[in-house]
Amino acid sequence: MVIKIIEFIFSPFLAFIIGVFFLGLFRKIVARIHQRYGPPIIQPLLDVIKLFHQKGFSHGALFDLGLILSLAGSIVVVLFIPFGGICPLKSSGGLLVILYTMLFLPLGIALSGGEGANPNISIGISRKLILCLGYEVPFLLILLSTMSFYRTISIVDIVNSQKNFHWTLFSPLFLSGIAYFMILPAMLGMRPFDIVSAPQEISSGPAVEYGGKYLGLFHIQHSFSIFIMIALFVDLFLGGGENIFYFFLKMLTIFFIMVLIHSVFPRLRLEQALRYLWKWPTIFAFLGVIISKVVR
Amino acid sequence: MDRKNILKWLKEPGKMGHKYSLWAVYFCTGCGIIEIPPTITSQWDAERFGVIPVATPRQANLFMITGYVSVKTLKAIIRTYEQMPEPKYTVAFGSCPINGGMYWDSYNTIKHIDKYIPIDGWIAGCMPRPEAIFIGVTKLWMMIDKGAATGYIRYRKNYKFYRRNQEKLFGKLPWPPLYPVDEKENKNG
Amino acid sequence: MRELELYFGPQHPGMVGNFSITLKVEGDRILEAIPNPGYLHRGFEKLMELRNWVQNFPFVCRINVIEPDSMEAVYAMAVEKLANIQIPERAKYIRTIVLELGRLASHLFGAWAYANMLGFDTPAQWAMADRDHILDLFEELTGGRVYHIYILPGGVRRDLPDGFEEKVMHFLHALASKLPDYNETFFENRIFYERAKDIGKIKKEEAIEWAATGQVLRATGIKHDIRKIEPYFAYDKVEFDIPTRVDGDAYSRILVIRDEMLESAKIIMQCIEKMPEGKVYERTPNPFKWKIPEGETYVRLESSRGELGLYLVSNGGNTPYRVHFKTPSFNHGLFILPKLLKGASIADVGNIMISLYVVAPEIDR
Amino acid sequence: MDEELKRKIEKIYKDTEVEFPERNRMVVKTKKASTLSILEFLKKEGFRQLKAISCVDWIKEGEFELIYHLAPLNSPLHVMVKIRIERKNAETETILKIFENAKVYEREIYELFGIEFKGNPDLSPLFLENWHDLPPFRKDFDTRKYVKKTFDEIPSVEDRNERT
Repeated sequence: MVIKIIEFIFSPFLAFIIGVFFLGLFRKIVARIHQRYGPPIIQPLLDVIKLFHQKGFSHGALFDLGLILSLAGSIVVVLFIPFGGICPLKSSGGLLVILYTMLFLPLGIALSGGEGANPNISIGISRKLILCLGYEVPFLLILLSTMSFYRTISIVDIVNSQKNFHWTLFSPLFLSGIAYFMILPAMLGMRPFDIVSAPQEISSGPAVEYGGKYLGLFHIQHSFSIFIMIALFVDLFLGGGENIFYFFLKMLTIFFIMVLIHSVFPRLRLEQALRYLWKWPTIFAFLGVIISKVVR
Repeated sequence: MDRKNILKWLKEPGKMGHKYSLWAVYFCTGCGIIEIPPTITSQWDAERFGVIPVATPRQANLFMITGYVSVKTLKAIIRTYEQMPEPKYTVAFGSCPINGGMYWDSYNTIKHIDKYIPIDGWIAGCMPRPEAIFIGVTKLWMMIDKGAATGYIRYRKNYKFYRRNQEKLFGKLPWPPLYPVDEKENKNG
Repeated sequence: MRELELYFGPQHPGMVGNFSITLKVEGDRILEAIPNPGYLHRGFEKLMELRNWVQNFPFVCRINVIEPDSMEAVYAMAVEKLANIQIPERAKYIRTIVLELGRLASHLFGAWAYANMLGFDTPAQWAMADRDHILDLFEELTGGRVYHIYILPGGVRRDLPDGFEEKVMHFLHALASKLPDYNETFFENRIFYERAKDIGKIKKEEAIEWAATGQVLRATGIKHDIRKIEPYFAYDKVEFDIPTRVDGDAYSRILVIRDEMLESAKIIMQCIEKMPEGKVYERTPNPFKWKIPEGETYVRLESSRGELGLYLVSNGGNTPYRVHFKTPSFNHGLFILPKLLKGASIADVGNIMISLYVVAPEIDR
Repeated sequence: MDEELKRKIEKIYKDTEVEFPERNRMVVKTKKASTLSILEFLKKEGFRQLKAISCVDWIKEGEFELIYHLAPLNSPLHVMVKIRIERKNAETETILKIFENAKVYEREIYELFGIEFKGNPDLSPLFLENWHDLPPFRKDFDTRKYVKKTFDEIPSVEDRNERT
């Protein structure tokens, strides 16, 4: 029983550490690609400390609640995702519950953004929801294909059935694995899909009115969402490692590839992004579903 | 550069946080803006000191007034300054914000910027070089350490006089005063 | 859909100089764009009437921050024409080199601004780093990184320091070796092509009718370059061709800029080889007592953003009587930009503006 | 090419003088009434781009001088059409019908010199922020006196509370 409680407290904290480490690593790698030194790895931590010592402006109760809702949603999703053997809420529901609680992230930001009076926010939120719509379609098909392939909705069973190296990525389901890999930049909000918080077009979209501690919470939520998206990919397709270290190693490689893609492409326009997301990834995911039905 | 000094971080995290993560508003107010891109890009790289440009005043705590200020820009500067969250620092570049500089006899440029908004740091040079900008940033660190970078506190205390100066130049300002100004004292002020 | 008023205002990340556009927006489409300049207006032409001829030189290069040499050169040409001073041959070559290096620096700054506006940091950082090498060259030649005050009436302030030519050649070879990976990452990038194709399209007749100049005109297929039509300094002694494209949209404008960079490098190399020996400065009378005979003149040169002209009137006094700069961004920014923005999407406002290379200090002077 | 152009203009328009002050520059001095027709004629002659409109304030003769700069696409010749307007309530016809991009230049000259361009739809202020004084580029507006009057009167903010 005591281990359970430790797991409950420990796993979100570990997710936060890994998420912030990834943000720091992200800025360091991008800086090195730009041929410059870049900030220390712990810079995002320093930013969050500074932001919590700054007096932000609040636009009413709903403005704060939306942000807290989005942060709570991301922490709850972390509890469901197994990483390296620890999965606090193992038995109560698997992929479907993750799917629902993952929707809290964009909706929370949309709820809190609605309060701010800046027109950039409303444009940013409409972009965020349209982009979510964009990548939800292939994402649902991918989850459908994995569930029907393994005949289970519990993510822990999927991880266990991928023991000693026959990962789903190498199994006949590799098409939906590639589809997931193609929509990962859109889910992480990295270029070429960082249409939502485009500083040059709509001056960082929904985060326009966040200052001080609100921006701090927004950064923490962003680091959690990075952790969730990559951890889900590693669990479903790369067999989610025996202990934390293997798991972290796989996440690092995926994240490194995402950063390389980020620093080589400019930003797409919204309709171009949708045209891309509903074209190849959706076709691959659909084929994945058919293959999972035929093969089993 | 006491960034790795854990003890100081634990004693006063707010001060250290503000020192090593100065976010500058991306607002090119004057001709000094030509030296900001080289400073934030790979040749000089201000990001290793934690200085990055951010899109909106809400997210920023450093405001760099780069070069001369024209009358129309001053209105935008005052609004941007007032939207920034509380511990905020301003640095003025070059000689034009100090006393009008080369455009001392121009009908459209502001001569002394510190009559309208408080300025913490001044960097000399008719367009200071990137090294001068870094020296300005490190001086700002020392001022934050000593607690001398109190522009925003001066603005809150003497808001009446700043507001009167602004209204003397622009006439009636379209936005409400940031801090309550008791009207009766302002009449004879 | 509700109509929204959006300020692409003076405070905007990625904006070159501060210049505000009020956009009437419906959904993602722009119904109407009203440019609102004046944030950098210092009344240059009024202040120049109060300063004598040589005092205006450190003044005139501060009009446009991105390419100050073209301002100095056009003012020097006008003063020399009015006072009919013939500058020595070597000074002509040095002025051409300084102008072309200034053009390279300005194009690299344009590449940074354009890539940064599209959220494309990697080539933006590389371009700005290369531009910094040019500024180091300028610093060695003239002592100043950006404002050089190097071109004076009667020639140039001082001769080239020894070893300067090798440094310039070294820089040009380094830039030429970097151009292939600029091509792969920036100019021929698939998504950049998607974002810049058919954006801000100008037809040939429209470009002529709207008095577009520089790469905006050349991108529509018209070979119009002041360096060829009315050669000045040493442009008639060097061979270079004028790159043009056909379909006049943002993508072809940036390709014209890329080819112009190669041409500028060619010009500099030829100038360095053909440069004669001799003095670089023609004595001019004492600035305080120098009275230029009465008269007026219009001189023009090809700056990196288009045709830059200066109408100078002197009434025989110690100070200019009237100075009027014809800057390219005035026409591109206030007249052509709103026409192109009508109907564009919000994401392309910065895209179109910087592809027209609109520079705010030039509009307000 | 320039000489026969000069003969053609002087044949059609009686009250104009055409000179060539220097190589590749042609000056056409004409009356205010015939500006539109001359510009129309020159546009047909191949001077298809209106480069700029300059304005010089000859305060001694009490006249403004408007200079229309025209240039063709492929020849170095540059034409300057000059007209004179008296200074008092200076106003002239707009040339929007011939050169659409004159709109912006006329708006700038209206704000800085105060010349009224009849027919120009949009003469709203361009550079200056609620300006109530004389148009600043006129010779009789003294910018140094204006600076003393507006900027130097504003007192600096003495930090009364703590004398640091």
